[in-house]
Amino acid sequence: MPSSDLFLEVGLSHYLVLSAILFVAGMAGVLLRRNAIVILMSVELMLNAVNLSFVAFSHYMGQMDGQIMVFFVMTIAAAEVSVGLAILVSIFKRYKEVNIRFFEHLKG
Amino acid sequence: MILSAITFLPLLFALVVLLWPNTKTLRHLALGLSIIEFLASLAMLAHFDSSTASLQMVERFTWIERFGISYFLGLDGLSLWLIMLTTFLTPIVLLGSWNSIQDRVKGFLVSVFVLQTAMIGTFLAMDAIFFYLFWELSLVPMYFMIGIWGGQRRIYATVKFFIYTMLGSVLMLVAIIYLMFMTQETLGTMSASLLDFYRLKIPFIGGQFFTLQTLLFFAFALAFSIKVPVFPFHTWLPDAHVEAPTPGSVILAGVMLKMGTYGFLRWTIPLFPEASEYWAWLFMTVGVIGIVYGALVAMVQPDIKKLVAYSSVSHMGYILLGLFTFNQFGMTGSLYQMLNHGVSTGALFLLVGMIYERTHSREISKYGGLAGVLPLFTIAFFIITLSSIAVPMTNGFIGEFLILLGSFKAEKAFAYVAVTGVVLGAVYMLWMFKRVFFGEKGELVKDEHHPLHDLSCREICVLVPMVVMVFWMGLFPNHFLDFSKASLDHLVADRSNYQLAIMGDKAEVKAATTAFNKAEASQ
Amino acid sequence: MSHQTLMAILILSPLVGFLINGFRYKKHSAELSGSIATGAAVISFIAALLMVIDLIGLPPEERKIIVHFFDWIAVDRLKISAGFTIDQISAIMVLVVTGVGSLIHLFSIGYMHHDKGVAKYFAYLNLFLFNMLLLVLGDNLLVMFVGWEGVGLCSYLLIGFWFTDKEKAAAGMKAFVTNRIGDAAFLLGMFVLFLTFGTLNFQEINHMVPTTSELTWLAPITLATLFLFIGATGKSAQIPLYVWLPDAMAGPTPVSALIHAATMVTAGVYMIIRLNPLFLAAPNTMAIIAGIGGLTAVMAASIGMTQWDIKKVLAYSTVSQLGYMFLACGVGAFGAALFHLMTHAFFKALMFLGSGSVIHAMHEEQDIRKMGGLRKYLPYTHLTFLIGWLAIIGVPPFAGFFSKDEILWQAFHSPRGHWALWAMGALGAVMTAFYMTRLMALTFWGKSRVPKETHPHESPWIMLLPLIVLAILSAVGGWVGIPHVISEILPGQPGNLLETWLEPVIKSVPGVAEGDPTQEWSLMGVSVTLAVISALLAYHFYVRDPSKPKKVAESLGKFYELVYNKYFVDEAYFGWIINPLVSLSKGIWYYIDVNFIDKTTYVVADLVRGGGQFVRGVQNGNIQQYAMYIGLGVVATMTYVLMR
Amino acid sequence: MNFNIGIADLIRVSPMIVLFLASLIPITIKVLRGNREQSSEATLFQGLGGLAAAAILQMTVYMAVSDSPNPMVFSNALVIDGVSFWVGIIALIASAISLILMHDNPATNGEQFSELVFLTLSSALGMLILVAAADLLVLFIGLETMSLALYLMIAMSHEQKLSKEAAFKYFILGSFASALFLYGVSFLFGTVGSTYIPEIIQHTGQLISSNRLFLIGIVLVILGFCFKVSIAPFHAWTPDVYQGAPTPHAALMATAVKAVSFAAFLRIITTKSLVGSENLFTILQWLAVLTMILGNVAAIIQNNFKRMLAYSSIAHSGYILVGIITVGVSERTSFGASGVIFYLVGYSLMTLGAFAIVSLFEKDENSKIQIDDLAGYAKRHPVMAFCLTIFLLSLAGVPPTIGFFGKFYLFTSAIGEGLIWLALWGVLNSVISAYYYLRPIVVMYMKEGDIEDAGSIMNPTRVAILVSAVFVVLLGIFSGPIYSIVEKALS
Repeated sequence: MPSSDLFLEVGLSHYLVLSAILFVAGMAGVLLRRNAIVILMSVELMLNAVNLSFVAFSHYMGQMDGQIMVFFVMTIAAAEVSVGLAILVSIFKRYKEVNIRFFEHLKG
Repeated sequence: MILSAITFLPLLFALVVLLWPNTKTLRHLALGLSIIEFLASLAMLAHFDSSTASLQMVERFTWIERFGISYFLGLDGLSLWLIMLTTFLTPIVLLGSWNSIQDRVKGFLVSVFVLQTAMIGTFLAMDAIFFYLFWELSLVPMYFMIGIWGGQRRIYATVKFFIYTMLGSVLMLVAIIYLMFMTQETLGTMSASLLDFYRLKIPFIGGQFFTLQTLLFFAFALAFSIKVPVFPFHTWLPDAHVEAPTPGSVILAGVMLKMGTYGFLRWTIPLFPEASEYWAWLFMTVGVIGIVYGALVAMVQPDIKKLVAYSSVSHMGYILLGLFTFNQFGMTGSLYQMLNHGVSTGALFLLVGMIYERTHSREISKYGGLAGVLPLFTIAFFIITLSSIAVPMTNGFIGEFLILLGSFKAEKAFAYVAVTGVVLGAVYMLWMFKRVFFGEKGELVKDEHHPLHDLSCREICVLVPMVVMVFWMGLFPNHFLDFSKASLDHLVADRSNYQLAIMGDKAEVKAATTAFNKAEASQ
Repeated sequence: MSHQTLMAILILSPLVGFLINGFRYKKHSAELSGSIATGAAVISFIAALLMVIDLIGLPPEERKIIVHFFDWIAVDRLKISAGFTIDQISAIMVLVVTGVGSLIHLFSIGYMHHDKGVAKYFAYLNLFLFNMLLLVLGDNLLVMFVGWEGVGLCSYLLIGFWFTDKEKAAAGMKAFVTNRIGDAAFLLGMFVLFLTFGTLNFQEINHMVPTTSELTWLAPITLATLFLFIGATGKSAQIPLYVWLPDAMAGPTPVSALIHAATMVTAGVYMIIRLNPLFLAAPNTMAIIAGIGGLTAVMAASIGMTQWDIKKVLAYSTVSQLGYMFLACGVGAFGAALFHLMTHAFFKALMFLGSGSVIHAMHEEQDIRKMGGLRKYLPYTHLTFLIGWLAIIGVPPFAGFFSKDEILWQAFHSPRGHWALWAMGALGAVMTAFYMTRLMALTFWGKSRVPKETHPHESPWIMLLPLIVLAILSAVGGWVGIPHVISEILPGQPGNLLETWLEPVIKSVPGVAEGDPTQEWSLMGVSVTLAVISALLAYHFYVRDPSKPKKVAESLGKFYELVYNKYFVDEAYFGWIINPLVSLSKGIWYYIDVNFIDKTTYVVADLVRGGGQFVRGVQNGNIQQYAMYIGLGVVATMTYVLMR
Repeated sequence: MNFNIGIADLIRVSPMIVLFLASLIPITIKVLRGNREQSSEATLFQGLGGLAAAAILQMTVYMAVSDSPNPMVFSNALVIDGVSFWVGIIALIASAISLILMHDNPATNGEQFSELVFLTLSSALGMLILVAAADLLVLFIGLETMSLALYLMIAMSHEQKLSKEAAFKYFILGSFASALFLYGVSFLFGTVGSTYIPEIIQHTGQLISSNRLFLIGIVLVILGFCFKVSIAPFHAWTPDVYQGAPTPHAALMATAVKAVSFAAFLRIITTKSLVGSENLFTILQWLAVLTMILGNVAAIIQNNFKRMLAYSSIAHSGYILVGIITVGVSERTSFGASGVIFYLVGYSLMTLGAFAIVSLFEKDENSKIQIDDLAGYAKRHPVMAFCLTIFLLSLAGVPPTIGFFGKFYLFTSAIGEGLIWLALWGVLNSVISAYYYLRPIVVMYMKEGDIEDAGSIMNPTRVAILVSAVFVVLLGIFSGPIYSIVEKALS
């Protein structure tokens, strides 16, 4: 495959690379951001990257399974977010703080 | 049935003691039960057939079928006396600790009985995993005994004891498992039976460390060496002994150390004949080092109990030396010395405990002139001292003489060094004896507010059996050795291809006797 | 009575005595305890006598009574029975042991009368006798060894009898440990013998000894005999292990007489005589034995000349006399050694008991500088002591003369002998005469230097009786071994009785020639003359001119100091062996046990702990850090897996 | 595909259905009572009843299905086999015991106990799905059901500070790991074309060495499991969460959650699948060793009892990973796998016991139990102290307890496959572990103190502890038959 195709024709690998970039971006967010809510969002970003990769695979394999999986993942992600936010809210009530550097009482 | 009874009766007794409602009669009950156990072991002795080297009174049931592990108890001349020693010492220990253990008596008695089961099981189990089970189980009650009823640094001592011993034994476990797989390869089915292990031909290449037999040999030997303890693994011993309460020391020195030497005799040497032969120099060397080193260090101890503990190191060095001579004298001597050490060192610890009960000190320098105050105690201590330094007519002499003779026959150089132990043994024991019993009265002895009392009736009852054994074993060793002769003969003669038959099992008897006859003929 | 029963009575009677007295250890009655103990000893003596009479009844070649009680040890080829033999050698020995032993028991009743531990004392004494009998009668080396260690043990107990005195307890321990060194060598000797001959039985070994002599040093028989000899130096107080004997005088005096003069210390000599064919096969060992014996004889005698303690003088004298016996053994004169052993037992026991009597009279004073002129207070003691003195300095016809002369003659004449050995013996004899005369002079003769508050008194009859009996024996005991040169000129003399008696069991040195009577006479004359001159000199020094010794000592200067301080041997042993050993032990305990082995385990433990601390530091509570570990873990794993 | 959902399928999943329905009972009652708690005993009984019913049904279904040629449910979504049965039972029992602890623990029993029961049973439902899942997606759903319920349970504790932090940490890291796991699943899907596990395994042998994407996928999936079972370096959440969570929840996490995660792990790693990638095989071994060492050395210096148990549970994960690796390289799957299952049984029992004792000590929701606090316990409560001793010795692997036999089977299979060095590391680590397991024993028996536990004389926790202790010993001594049954079930 000539190298020009890389730019002209959008294929599976493009989607995969994009999903990888998104995933890494999400990971970076988890690793680097201090705000708990942003971290939560970064996790969601990672899950969405996964979704993208599912969809891409599904599409290029001509199979519907992957698309269905995305629904599941989205549902679960939603549940996760709700749980996460619930926890965050209860934490915020207690600490008045969402900076994760504040939660380092358990260690050692 | 009789072996199961001997092994598990104490466990039952432990339960009885646990459930016994009356705390006042607890000690009497325990003493009675331990005497019952002793009588049971006498019945076992009466049933013993000393004419054969085969396993007797065998009980064998499948336990864990998948791995060929069985409930396998068997008795022969190698284990007989060690079991007798265990059952003999237990009532004595209980009687000896009548007053010294005041706190949590029930727990203590339960520990003693559980420990007894574990020790007897170790000597009787003929299945590797079954053996290992008892071997490890024995740590627990002893751990509690030292840890709960011990002295100042008891926790340090007991944890050290536990960890050291466990460290040794886990490698043995790996080796056992490996051997089990070897049985699967050669015999078709997996088996943990010692008799099947004996059938294995384990590849050995002299001169290389990383050969199978050598590695397995060392895995077993390490476990036993730590238990014995062999120099340089001995440092747990003085700590454990010093901190342990008297009964703990007695059992530890009297029986538990023998588990190590018994392990060599039963497992290491016959299982790995070539490796044992090849590395014999190493074990004879550490044995000899143990003899001299233990004696020298014992000499300068300020604490009587520590002195006795180091003397144990020295004595166990003799036993190790004897085991690796691979001749009749050395091995017989070692087996005998195991019993001797059990009696004499056990008695020494009892005696030290008695004096400790009176003065609450074990520092040699605080004593002096005891002989004038406690004549009976002095006599008892002196007799046991004689046994410890192997004066003829006492038991110690027979063992030491045979071991030295055996080592002289096997390798003269070791005997030349080991014989210095004869002198050094006298030096450290008598020097201690002199400082404690002779001379002017020491600060503890002349304290007028607390006049010391000579041995009570109970203490006399504790010591008399020991003293009787000292002379009985010294004057009539054949009464004891005749029972073990066949087994030892078999081990020495047929060591390179050691097989053990089960008495009454026809096919096995035949196989073993042909092997035996062959060895006889070649000799 | 069968021999079995007699033997049992002979051996067990003292044991029974021991047990009886042992169980009444708190009792104070010297009469009762002493009677029990003495009775036991006497019963033994009678039983021994009966057996010896039976023995005499047998034809010379078959003179052997073997009694076998039970199998003691039976392991493989090692078959040791509790068997006992009375033959020509042990017959003499057993009579000496039980006979002299009985007398000393008797003496002890008087001597220990006021001691509180009298029952204990007699128990020990009986126990000693029992062990000595095992030693003497045992028909194999191992049974002998039982007695051998047993007498050492009793010696320990009796030396430290007054245990409240630290010095005395220490002396006991010194004796035991020194003996133990010898015993360890004895064990090695037994091992060599067993591996060579496959047996430890005396008869069998002596039968199996090859007729040819071994010439190399490491040959089995030479090695075995050397080890056994080292054992003997321990028990019989020879160089280099003699140091315990002078200290052993801390024990009660009768004990010194019994154990440290008459019986136990001669065990080494006895053992060599018992194994004479074996030793004969090892000429190298023999040479060493002779050399050590001669050297000890001279050295101990020289120390004896300078000591002030009455018992110490006798102790060194004993060492010196034992040297003679070894000298005799070394030159192959086993008969002479046994002869001297016997006569020495008589006169040295006599002198020790005599000194006991003196000490008793002087209220436990042992320093001869505080005595003098005791002759008038202690007439009987003096008289008996005088006989002992004559015997030891070798004045004919007292016992010592014959035996010592025999030894000197053999040292010169035997093929294994040498003029130098004779010279050493003669020098020893001269010194013996000197210090013994000195002892007599300072104690009994001259002016009294007794402190005013002391009132010496003669001992009771119970103590005098043994003295008298022993004095008679010292006087006439030598007549059983009159040398040929003398017996030839005496009419109606049966010749050398002892030599005839011992003939079947003592092997003679190969190549021994008939002695030249003229030579023998002249040597005899020389030694006796020299001894008499020396004795007269001592008399002059200490009775006539008491200021002289000091001057002589001063003129000798450093040399006198050296001898007076016993050549500093004790100090050397302490400084060079014992103290370094103790320091070494402390060192290895501290450096190897505590600081190396334990520390190593601590290092491992610290390592584990350090690892724990590290993990604790890593586990810092920060979620992002944790997520980072996960991320890093994923990346690392992925990299490694994809790398392949 | 044929989506025929028959009555048979419904029967086969009846344990889950029952569990789901049962989980609703207490909370429904609470709603019906006007948001007032009924008595906590009643709630507890309802919860336990649900778990018991599920367990009975599980057993019945297993009996009925185990011989049938097609053990699949819902057209290959779930599978009923030995692993799902045994681990499911472990999970149910562990949940039941945890429920008992929750009832007795001040941090969990109170206002919202009904909700807690609901969550616990939901979590158990997730576990049942997880162990039975034959499809990665179903597996993921089970995993999330279980985890989400747990996050909430932890956050619901009456203890206000640490538990919130623990829940938060667990949640963030759990989601993070879920994302990683799911990402891996997507790759597997992309390369194999299906998320059906047997199909993936079928392709493994060929794809693992030829397709990098597949390799990345499988590694991510495996590491996702490693997170759940706290294999170092993915373990970091474990100590914090176990310590911060109320003790009953910690018990649940340390036992049931770990057991089901390992069971799911087992499904991925089966016959010879790892042999294709030597490096994966190697690195897993190193992870196992690292986990054992890290868990043990860190446990040695802990003072907080729960934290010590948390590190010890990490170390145990290391041991079990040895078993998992053995399965991966073995031709006889059932041999190693039954070792793992047996170990899980034993480990769950003894860890539950240990946590139960800790829970017994907690007087109020803010209690922090240090090891040194146990001083003198043996004098006050000899029976309880003795039970704890049994649990700890079992954890240390002293015979004849189940802990010893668990290790024995695990290491035996490892040695059988030639992984001797792993076995050596394992046994050496158990020596290190003995040191810290002995510490509470030392404190209880050998030091003076007057601690009093919070429980009444005969409360359910005590009963649970006693029963566990008895089983720890009995199952140890009679481990042979059980092992054989497990092995038979797996083959």
